[in-house]
Amino acid sequence: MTDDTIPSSPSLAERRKQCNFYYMADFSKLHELCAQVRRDIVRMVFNVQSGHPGGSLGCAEFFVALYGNVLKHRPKPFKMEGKNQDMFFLSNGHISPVWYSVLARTGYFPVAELNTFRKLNTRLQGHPATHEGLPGVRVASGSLGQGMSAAIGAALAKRLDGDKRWIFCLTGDGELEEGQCWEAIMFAAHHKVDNLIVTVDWNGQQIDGPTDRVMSLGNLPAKWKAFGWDVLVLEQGNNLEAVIAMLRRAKRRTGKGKPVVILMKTEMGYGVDFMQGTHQWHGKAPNQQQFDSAMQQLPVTSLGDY
Amino acid sequence: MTDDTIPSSPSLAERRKQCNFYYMADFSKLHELCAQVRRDIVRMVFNVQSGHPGGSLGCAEFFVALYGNVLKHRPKPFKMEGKNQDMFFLSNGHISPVWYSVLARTGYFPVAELNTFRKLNTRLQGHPATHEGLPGVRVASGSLGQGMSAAIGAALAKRLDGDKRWIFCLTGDGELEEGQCWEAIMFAAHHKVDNLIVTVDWNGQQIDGPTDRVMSLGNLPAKWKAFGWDVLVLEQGNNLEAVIAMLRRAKRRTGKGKPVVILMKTEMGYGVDFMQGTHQWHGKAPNQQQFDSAMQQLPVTSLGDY
Amino acid sequence: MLKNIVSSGSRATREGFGAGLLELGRQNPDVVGLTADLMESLQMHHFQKEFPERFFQCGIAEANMMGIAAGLATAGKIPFTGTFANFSTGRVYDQIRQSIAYSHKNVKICASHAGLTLGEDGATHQILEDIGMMRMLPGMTVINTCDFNQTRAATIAIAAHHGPVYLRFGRPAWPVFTPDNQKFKIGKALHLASGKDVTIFATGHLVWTSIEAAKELAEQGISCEVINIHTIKPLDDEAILDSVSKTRAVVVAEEHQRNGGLGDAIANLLVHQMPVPMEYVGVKDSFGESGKPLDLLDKYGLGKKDVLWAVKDVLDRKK
Amino acid sequence: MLKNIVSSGSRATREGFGAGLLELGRQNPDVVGLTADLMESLQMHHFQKEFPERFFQCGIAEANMMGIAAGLATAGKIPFTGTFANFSTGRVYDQIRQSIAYSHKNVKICASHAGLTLGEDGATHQILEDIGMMRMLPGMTVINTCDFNQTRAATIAIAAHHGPVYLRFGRPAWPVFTPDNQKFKIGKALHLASGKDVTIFATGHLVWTSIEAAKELAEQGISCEVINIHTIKPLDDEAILDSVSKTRAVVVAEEHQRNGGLGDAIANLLVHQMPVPMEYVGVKDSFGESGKPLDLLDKYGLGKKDVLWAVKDVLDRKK
Ligand SMILES: Cc1ncc(C[n+]2csc(CCOP(=O)(O)OP(=O)(O)O)c2C)c(N)n1
Ligand SMILES: Cc1ncc(C[n+]2csc(CCOP(=O)(O)OP(=O)(O)O)c2C)c(N)n1
Ligand SMILES: [Mg+2]
Ligand SMILES: [Mg+2]
Repeated sequence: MTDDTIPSSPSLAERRKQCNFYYMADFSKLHELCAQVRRDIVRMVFNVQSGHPGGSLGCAEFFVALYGNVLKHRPKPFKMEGKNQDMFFLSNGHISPVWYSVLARTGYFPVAELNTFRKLNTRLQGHPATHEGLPGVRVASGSLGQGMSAAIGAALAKRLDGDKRWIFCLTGDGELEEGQCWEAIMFAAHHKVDNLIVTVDWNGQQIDGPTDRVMSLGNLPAKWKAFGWDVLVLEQGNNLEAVIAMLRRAKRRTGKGKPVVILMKTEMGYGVDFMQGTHQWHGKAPNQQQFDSAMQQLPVTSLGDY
Repeated sequence: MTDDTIPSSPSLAERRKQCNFYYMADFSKLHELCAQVRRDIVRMVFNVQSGHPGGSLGCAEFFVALYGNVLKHRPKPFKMEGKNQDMFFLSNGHISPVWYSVLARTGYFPVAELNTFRKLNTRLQGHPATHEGLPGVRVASGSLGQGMSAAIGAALAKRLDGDKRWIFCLTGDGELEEGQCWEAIMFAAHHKVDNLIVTVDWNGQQIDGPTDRVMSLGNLPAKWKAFGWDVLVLEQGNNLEAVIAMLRRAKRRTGKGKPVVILMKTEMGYGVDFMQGTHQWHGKAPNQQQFDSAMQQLPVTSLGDY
Repeated sequence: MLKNIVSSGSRATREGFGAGLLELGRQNPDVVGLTADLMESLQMHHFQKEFPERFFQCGIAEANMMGIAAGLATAGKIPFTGTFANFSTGRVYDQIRQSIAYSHKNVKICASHAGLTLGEDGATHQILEDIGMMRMLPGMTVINTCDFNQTRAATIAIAAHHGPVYLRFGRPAWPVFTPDNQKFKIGKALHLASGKDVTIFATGHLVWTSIEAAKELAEQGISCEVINIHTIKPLDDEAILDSVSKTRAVVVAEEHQRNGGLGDAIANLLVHQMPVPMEYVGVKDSFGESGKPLDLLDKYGLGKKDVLWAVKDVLDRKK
Repeated sequence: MLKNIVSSGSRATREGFGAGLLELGRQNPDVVGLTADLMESLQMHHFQKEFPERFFQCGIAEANMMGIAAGLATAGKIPFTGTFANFSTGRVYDQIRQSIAYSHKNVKICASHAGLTLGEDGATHQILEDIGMMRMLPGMTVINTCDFNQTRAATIAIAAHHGPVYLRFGRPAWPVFTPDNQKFKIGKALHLASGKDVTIFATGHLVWTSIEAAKELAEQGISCEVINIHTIKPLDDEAILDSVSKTRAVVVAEEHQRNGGLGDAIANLLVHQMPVPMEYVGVKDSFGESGKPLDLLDKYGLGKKDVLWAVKDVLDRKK
């Protein structure tokens, strides 16, 4: 039995726990974590009246699936070099709220620290940074287009070291308009970086509007295929089981000479009706009334607010 | 009868001449120009023991076809803004020798000035520049990856002005590894820049070796198609008639909502046996003995050396 | 004189840019706008709404935007590019260098969200090196405006100047204190207050901070000359030397690294012409961080208190 | 002392880099190399041949190369990137800033063909702003070596230093005059000759030029202190102030714009600590052009004669 199998095996959970790896086998718990992460996101952004709720909400399932179930990772002590662990790189750094929430709730740092998001002297910078030593972050992001390159570098290092674990990376879809992304995409295919799984948050939105209107990505699967990648399309990026299944499928597709990409359709703002399916909430904080409405839609969980 | 028809009409030649546009109807003259341009290239590079003969030689037919026959252009007085003229942008600026030779020999500046190539105080800089006021150059190039963007900007301006002429641009194939190229390619498709014809010098070579080994472009037509361009492949980029026919065909494909690209297969170093089909002569000057051998292979023409 | 400089309320400098660009659009049909998925942040939506066909959305592709601007300029347009200061400079330095500066293109690179006052987005966005980069480029005009009115006026003025321009402004609402009908003269330092003990040269947001500091110093009997260096390149050497020959002590205040910016530009001039004691108010070789604009200015040594200290330090050394 | 400084022949600084990298490859299995289609220009083919699996060809994609280097460093490797100085800095400034400098990555950015001495390729390649850009980055170590031996030694030394480094060198064969078995100490200025009238601070190729000028000046009875500032950041403040407190007149010589480079770094220090007359030997706010290296240095005011004039000018002002 490998960790690619669904449903997950309790024995694997046990094994991982013993080595101090994080692993959550219980799907109902993962669902609850999703719900709590959404509350965290909205509360964090509301709290400082700044930050990016839209993309964050849309990627809650992805992060919970990854950190809760798919990734082999040891939150404590956090090791920058990640030897014999899976490593994750967030390229679209503006969706830091969802990452911070999931990092905190999987044990990287105290959940209470979420309260410091974007405030002076915080480790939870507006965009993820290593500068203040926040556990879980390996390369700063925020200026778009750079994360895939770093992920590839880490993947090459693992290959050199004979380390069989995986590198994961998330990028935005608007972010793919940056040329550096295509440099990285070309490089990974040429160098057969096949221990790498990139996911694109294919929400069809960016700051100035729908991606199709701002700068169309056209036939996105065709683009990645033409660049030599193994392309998986996930229609239900806000369905936790579907995300987990897809991430596992992607892992099985690695090691075959091609980098793997998951084009993951999500809905920006998912879970808060007035934020959903529009670019308007890319980087805007709710006011008190909107916040109250959002909190009503996102039920309290047993995990508790920070 | 339009200027897209082959063989070319003497009356068009006459009409163009009267308006002081450059036009060469006689194919035997165009062939002779190709031969002379090759001599110019090798002599220029030999003369200063620096410069890029390989890519230059491979693109002789393209430049002669363009400036001799396809482009509607007025060499004198050279107008930076190029209103009601076709405009050309060279992105892979290192192949300046072939451009300079053709510019000089179509009347942009004195042929004798080719002798100043890469020498102190010259207008014929190692890489094409506007800084010294060389007629024919509109944007400097040399740092790769930038020319297509400039060409698109000029195409947008023509569209704004209701100017029906065309924008042409040449890029290297190795150059397509620069991410900025893919930004430009994406932009042109999104904005339906359909008065633009980009040609790729698909010689399969770059500095460190064959492109396939250095950083493979994979299925290049598929890449451009996936990015929404109308793709033409020219197998015989060193056949003058084929290049002219293809450029005319490309013009007929414009105006239909898609930018047009010609993937033009050429042979680096074409015309000089020991330079041909290898990356070794990308940016190397021949020694005396090699020069003599090249001069023997490239017969004197009635146009005369500079 | 200092007392007469008062704020008539607060507005963001970037709004001045938006207003100026709209006016320009009405005046000059050759003016075109470009953005890289930051249209409203740059306040370019006013222009876009009125002149949609003259506005080009480039998506998140700043390098390409600079090249396209160069191409538009080649064909006679006057392109105004708009994105954050970080993505207007460091992201695209080589493109600006070759396709715009070296090629003498009439492109106006308009950059918002410069410096620490960007606030919560943090260090990845808080460029503190952009003035330094742009002033190294031969032929580049470098302007950093101090309030809404000046930014509006500068936006209009740069369209009439042929050649590449870097126009830097910021994100937050900021005191407005310059006249609303001003003419902006590129390269002409603005003498705000006369004094005899020290000259404070300030640029951008820190002009207001310096005025406030100078007012406080005046009460303490220290007489400051305050000069607004809105144009960092070309630098108004004459105005600077005139003032320094009188005060013989200099403080430079800018929302920028102490390395490479206006401070170094003035130091460069003074060591050649008139070496005198100088102090810098600027970020001390560090990255910024998330926080509120004023808190950040305070933490990183760019507050009123820091101007006060710098003046006192330099006066100590003058003795 | 000056007389003892003689050249033992000419070799390119970039060859020193190639030799140093090969040695490093043998010493330290964590050292990896990257290039962007300029392997031999950077002389990295020696390393590549011996350690093919530790060498990554990135193609013509410098931005991606910098990010990949950051990723390799994250996982514990010591990446040495190699491309021309222009494409090592301006082309990728934002990538270096965010993924390397701000992220504290142990990446060595190794840059050849810096400055005018690149020669015939001309201005698009002749970066004269790279030192200025890199010294503005917090946490960046900036080194510009003067000859083959020093470049070799510096290459080896920076692998032992944890943190991002910008190592700048050049294209042409250049006089070799530093010891071939030297230890390179980052941040430690090298005192080459004692003098009392003026201090010449020089970096890179212009160290040799300055030595030659100082020799000629010695014959004219002018006593120059010559100091090799191979490390521009962190600057050896102590060594600089020590010397200046004695000579009280300064010339800075560098193959760089006069704006933003070593000259401004030293001016910045001196206006704060010890304002004295200074002259710069550097490019006067212009682009370069095609030509032979020595002709270019001559035309753009970076020759021996220019150091002589600068010394005389500053001595005039010292009086
Ligand atoms: C290089 C760069 N350019 C511009 C920005 C400003 N910016 C931040 S997020 C964003 C939109 C990103 O779109 P996408 O990747 O689709 O993310 P989403 O809006 O879907 O969360 C932009 C333009 C940036 N951060 N970096
Ligand atoms: C941005 C940039 N990176 C690197 C170089 C150095 N360089 C000059 S030509 C060249 C190879 C170009 O390959 P290609 O476009 O295929 O041209 P060809 O060799 O076929 O003429 C390189 C890497 C450059 N000029 N610009
Ligand atoms: Mg999106
Ligand atoms: Mg090629």
